[in-house]
Amino acid sequence: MNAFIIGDAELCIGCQACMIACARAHEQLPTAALNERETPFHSRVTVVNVPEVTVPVQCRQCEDAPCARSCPVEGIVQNNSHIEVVKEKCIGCKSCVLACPFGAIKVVEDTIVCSRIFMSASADTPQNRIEKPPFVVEKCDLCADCGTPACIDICPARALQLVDPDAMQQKVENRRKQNANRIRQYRSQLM
Amino acid sequence: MYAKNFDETVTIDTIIKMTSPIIAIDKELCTGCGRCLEICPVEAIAGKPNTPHEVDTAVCILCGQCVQICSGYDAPDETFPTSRAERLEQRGMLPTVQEPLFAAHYRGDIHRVIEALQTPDMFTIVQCAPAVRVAIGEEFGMPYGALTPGKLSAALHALGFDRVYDTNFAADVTIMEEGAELIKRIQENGTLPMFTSCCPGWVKYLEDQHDDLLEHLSSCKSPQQMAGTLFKTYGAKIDQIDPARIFSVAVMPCTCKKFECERPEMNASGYQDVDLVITTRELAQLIKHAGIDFPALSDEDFDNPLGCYTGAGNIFGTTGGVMEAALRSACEMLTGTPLPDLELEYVRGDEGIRKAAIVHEGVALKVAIVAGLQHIDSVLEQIRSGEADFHFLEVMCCPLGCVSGGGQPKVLLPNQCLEAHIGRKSGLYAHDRSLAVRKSHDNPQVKKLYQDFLGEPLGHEAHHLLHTDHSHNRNLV
Amino acid sequence: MTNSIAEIHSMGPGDTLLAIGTNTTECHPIIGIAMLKAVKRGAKLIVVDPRATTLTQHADVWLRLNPGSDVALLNALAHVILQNGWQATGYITEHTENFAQFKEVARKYSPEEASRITGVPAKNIATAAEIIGKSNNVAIYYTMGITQHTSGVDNVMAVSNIAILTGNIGRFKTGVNPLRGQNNVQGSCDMGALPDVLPGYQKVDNTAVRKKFAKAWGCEIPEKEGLKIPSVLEGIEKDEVKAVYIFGENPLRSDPDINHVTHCLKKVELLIVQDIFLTETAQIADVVLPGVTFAEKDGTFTSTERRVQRVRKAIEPPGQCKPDWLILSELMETMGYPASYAHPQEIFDEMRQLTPAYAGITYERLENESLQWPCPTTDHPGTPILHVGGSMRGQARFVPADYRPPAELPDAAYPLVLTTGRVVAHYHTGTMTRRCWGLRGVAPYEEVEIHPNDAAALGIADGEPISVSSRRGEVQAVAKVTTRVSPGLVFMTFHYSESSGNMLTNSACDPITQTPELKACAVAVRKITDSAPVKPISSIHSI
Amino acid sequence: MNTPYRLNRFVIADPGKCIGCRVCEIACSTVHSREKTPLTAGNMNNPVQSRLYLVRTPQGAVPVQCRHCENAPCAAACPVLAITQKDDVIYVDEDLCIGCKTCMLACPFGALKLVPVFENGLPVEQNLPLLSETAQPENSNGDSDGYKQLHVVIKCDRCLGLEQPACVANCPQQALQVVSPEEHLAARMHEAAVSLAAVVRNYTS
Repeated sequence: MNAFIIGDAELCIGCQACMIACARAHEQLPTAALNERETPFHSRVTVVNVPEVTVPVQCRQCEDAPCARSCPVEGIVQNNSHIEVVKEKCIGCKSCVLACPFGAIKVVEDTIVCSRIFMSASADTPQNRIEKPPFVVEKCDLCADCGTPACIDICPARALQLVDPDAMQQKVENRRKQNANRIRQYRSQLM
Repeated sequence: MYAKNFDETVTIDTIIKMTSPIIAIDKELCTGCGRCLEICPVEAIAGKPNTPHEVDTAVCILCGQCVQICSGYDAPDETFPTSRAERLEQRGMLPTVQEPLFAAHYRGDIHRVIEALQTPDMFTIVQCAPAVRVAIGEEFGMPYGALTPGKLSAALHALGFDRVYDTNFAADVTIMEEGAELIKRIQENGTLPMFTSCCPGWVKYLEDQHDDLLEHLSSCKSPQQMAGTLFKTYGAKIDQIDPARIFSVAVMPCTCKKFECERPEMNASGYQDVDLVITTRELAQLIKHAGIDFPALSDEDFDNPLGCYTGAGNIFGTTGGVMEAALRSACEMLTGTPLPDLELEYVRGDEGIRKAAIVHEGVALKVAIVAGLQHIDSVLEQIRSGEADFHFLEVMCCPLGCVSGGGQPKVLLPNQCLEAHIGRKSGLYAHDRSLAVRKSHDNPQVKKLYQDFLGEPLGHEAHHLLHTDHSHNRNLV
Repeated sequence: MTNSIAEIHSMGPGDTLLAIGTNTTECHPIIGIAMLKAVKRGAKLIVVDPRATTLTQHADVWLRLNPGSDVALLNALAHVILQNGWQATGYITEHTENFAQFKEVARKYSPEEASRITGVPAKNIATAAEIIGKSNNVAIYYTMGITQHTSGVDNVMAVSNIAILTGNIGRFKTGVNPLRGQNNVQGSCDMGALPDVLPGYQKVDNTAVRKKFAKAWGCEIPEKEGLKIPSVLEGIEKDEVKAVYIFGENPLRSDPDINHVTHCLKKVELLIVQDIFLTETAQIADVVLPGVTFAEKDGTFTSTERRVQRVRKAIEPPGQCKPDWLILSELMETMGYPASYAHPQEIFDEMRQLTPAYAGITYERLENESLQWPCPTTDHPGTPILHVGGSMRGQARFVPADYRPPAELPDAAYPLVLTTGRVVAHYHTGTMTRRCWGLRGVAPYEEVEIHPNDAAALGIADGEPISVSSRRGEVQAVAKVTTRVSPGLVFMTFHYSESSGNMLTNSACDPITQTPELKACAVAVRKITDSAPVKPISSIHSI
Repeated sequence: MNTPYRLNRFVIADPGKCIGCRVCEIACSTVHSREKTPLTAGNMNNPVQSRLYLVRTPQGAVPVQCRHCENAPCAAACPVLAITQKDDVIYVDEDLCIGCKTCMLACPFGALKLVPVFENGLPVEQNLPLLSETAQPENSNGDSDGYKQLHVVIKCDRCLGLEQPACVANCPQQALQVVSPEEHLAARMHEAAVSLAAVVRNYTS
């Protein structure tokens, strides 16, 4: 079972620190260089701040991930404990965006992959060609390469938590026990 | 004569057999989408989703709305057991036809027209329904409802027809007869309300499903059949031609007209009154096949005397048109005073059921109009239960009348269908307004016909040639 | 703040937080966290805001009022409290004055009448009043939603009236608590950076005060009050003000009616700007004096809860940058006044000699603790809660006021109401925060919040470029179609230099404080159809 | 003024609604015809060449078309830059296409199609002679007079310039829609956030 991160709407103040931490954790450049090089900002977690609720939303690391199953180029795979995007394969077709019920996968501009796609109005002469920036999909990878998830670490309201398989299993078992006790309490009412 | 230039490879062997059903669904092309099933006003189509559908010929009234709506076509990416050439041949279509072939289709009869035109001894007469002149232009890239009676006549002349007459003339005659019949029924306490009998699908439906109400149906033949009878009698006399040599073709917006002309009792002239019906689309295909540049043609008149028509005859092609034409004459016949305004807006419109009351010089007439056969049953129930308080009922099977008939040019984009139908309808009314004579009883050639040949409306000769006994017919069908 | 932030951590069942005109979770996030936790523990939360915020999601009652109708709403709360006898009669008798007059005014504001003015359902007003009336403790928090109105003073007084009416003052977990917008705005005011007072809120029109300062500083203290910002601009227009010296402020983006401010500051003979970045205002200055950042200076900051804390230099300032105190003292020296301070501590010591509230606060004490003024003596522990055992001024005074509508109401030409505010990622005019990769990343451009009904009527889809205009100017920004705002209301910030809401805001201001009405003005919105090619940027439109 | 980059919108079908009627194909072909837009079937002289494909399988029917991939493999594969980003669609300039078919290899959706070019019902020839033995007048490929018929690749251009793509506008079942990825994401996240709030309250309590 894959672990995953969930946000707690009762605690989240919508400060977006998780988004910044996430974006930062996935950039290799030193902080000063991020500004200087106009590095695109992408966060794999999104603080949803709508009238009803404020809470970060990210990938649930589905076991039968619809995003992966929708991908026509096998660009989304199971990697150890999480569902991972193989950037180099992504063609930006947005199938995964349609497939994900959480809106947890986004198509973003990328600086590493090369595009070779041009804007039509400019494509006629080589010197006028404007290359379209390449895009890839990105989603939460549980910060698998950099230790504990950055969003959880940063949250000043402690509104994010990692649901790991064991903890979840424990919780579920506890609930069963509690329920068993409750049944005992009202057993006399049973027919 | 363009007729000489037709592809010589066409032989009698390729002509479609008369036994083929008029409306059918091609199993190879049908995707089973069910849209025809939805649109069929008499629930004559059955089939499971995604599997080919079938037409129940016993129920089908041959209106051709399924042909109009069908979008399952011979996709070039797919391979079908039957080749396109074979399919064209099976459907009685010309090999030069380039349009996509759809699953729901009607029997093509164009080869027999070509054959007739190529037969030296044949005296070919053609008539065109009113709705044809506001639609055929579309098949040549003209806008929806483009009014082209002059080009239509020119094209038919160019194709080599000996006489280019007009169904509109017979529509005017229909008004003389049907108007007289209505007045007679009212004055002599006959069965009311009286039903129009121009629409063959409606007549067939009444015969098939509601034969207890046949007494209501006007005994008048449809304009097509009146025309056919007159061509082979009065027309033959004028041209001093042996009617046996006449080959009479009707160009119709309607697929059911193919059935109507083949009805065994339609032989008052002593011969099959109308030998063959082709649709607007088939005529367009023939014109293309003959290499005629339709849009470039100069206008020509229809031939006299049986091509002479009034605005009233012309509006037969749309819902409410027969009613409007009848009222223009009936009110005047009853009171001796013409209607002050000929634009009877209260019978126009596109609602499925419309009712109106007309008071003119002390005469009060109540009428009802049904457009689209799916609306008819509630009206018939009212009549049965005695709740219907109107005198005259016009019924057309197709949504806006003949302009939207099953033989009309097939609109490709569903969201333009209504626009097309309304355009054609507007074309008919525009034509009516532009004509000098707008009342059927004022048609000089109709007057002459009665004077020289028929005598009185509902008179002995008229009754023999222009009327039929529907309740009797039923047993023959 | 009359009380302290930490008290929120103790709030729970029986306690109520009344947040009015404050988007606390976005603008004071740390206090916001504490509030949400208090709510989770069982404290009640009443939120008064025209706009849906994270706080409103957690509110027991959300009073969604029309911008600028606070007085009517607060008077109606008092009306219901009085009607039901929920007022603190003992406290009122012992510690307040002018109650009878207040009652007279409150009587006019039935929930139904207030509902007509505020747009808040009468039922909700009654519910909120009951919660306030029946809670053991009610702490009131407010910010610019209260003050930035032409009725700003009346609003503050109306808030205060509720507190003293219910005896929620001078006790733990109560109080009238304005949350200050900047780390040291409290300190600046304490230091007399106001036109009418010397440090410690000692009035310049008080002869004894002037004498004390004249003696200490060896110069005459003018007895006339200084000019408030609108009067400064007016003075420039009339050629009465010749020079303006601005520091740590960017009025070309933060003040209302930017076009007018720009006109004035370009007109003035000498404009000096002291700042850490070349702000929009600095760009039109005659002289720019480079200051230092928080990390490059020594001194103290005084927080919103009157807490004085030491700030210590962590890094050396770059280039010619100098701390403000040094620039000022060098300037004074140059202008012929001896001011040879070696360290801010010397200035602090001079100040505390003259400022009784700070008298007991020393750098030595601040080395190990922070202190909340008033702290009159060096052995005084500081004052976490003001007005304990009665008002500091003697009797707490009810100051009743009637509702006055905002200065500019929507009409046919400008049919929508604009209210302005902030987003969590940016601070003020974005001078600092828009230079941060992460903060820029989460909030890259201005999003104008507009209700779906209004957007639909104007043919505007979410994420489309739009133009917002008022009688004072026009800006372009991106539409955020959301029910966070009510129909008829649009929301903008002033963080974005290129789309500043203050191009549109009204400079009409409160008659007493001259605080401008940044929270309500009339605007028109239209879709931009002839826009230049959209410049692609990396971030996806926000949710 | 900065505004957000909008991802390419695309047409997608709801297989639950599609009845397989092929109207979308007819509509597509009609508006893209290299003749004056035919209104009626009889005026349709060129063969139906649809840029979306009704795929019928035992599970049902659904039309398939281009996703306007952000890193469109077809565009990247095109050696003559005939496929580019135009406004917010991936667009084939049919005049530039050389018929090399590389894009068809690259596209994982089968969204591109090589078609013979017709104009007003007649095959368009090109200056590419046929070997004399194979040259037959008007053979089934549309080649004639010893020259080969022009072939180009076509694909969905989301009816750029029309208010609504023809397939979407004409689908009798409203089974087709234009998807804006941003709107889709926002809606999904909104739902996810609202449901998460309730779930987590249960989990943490």
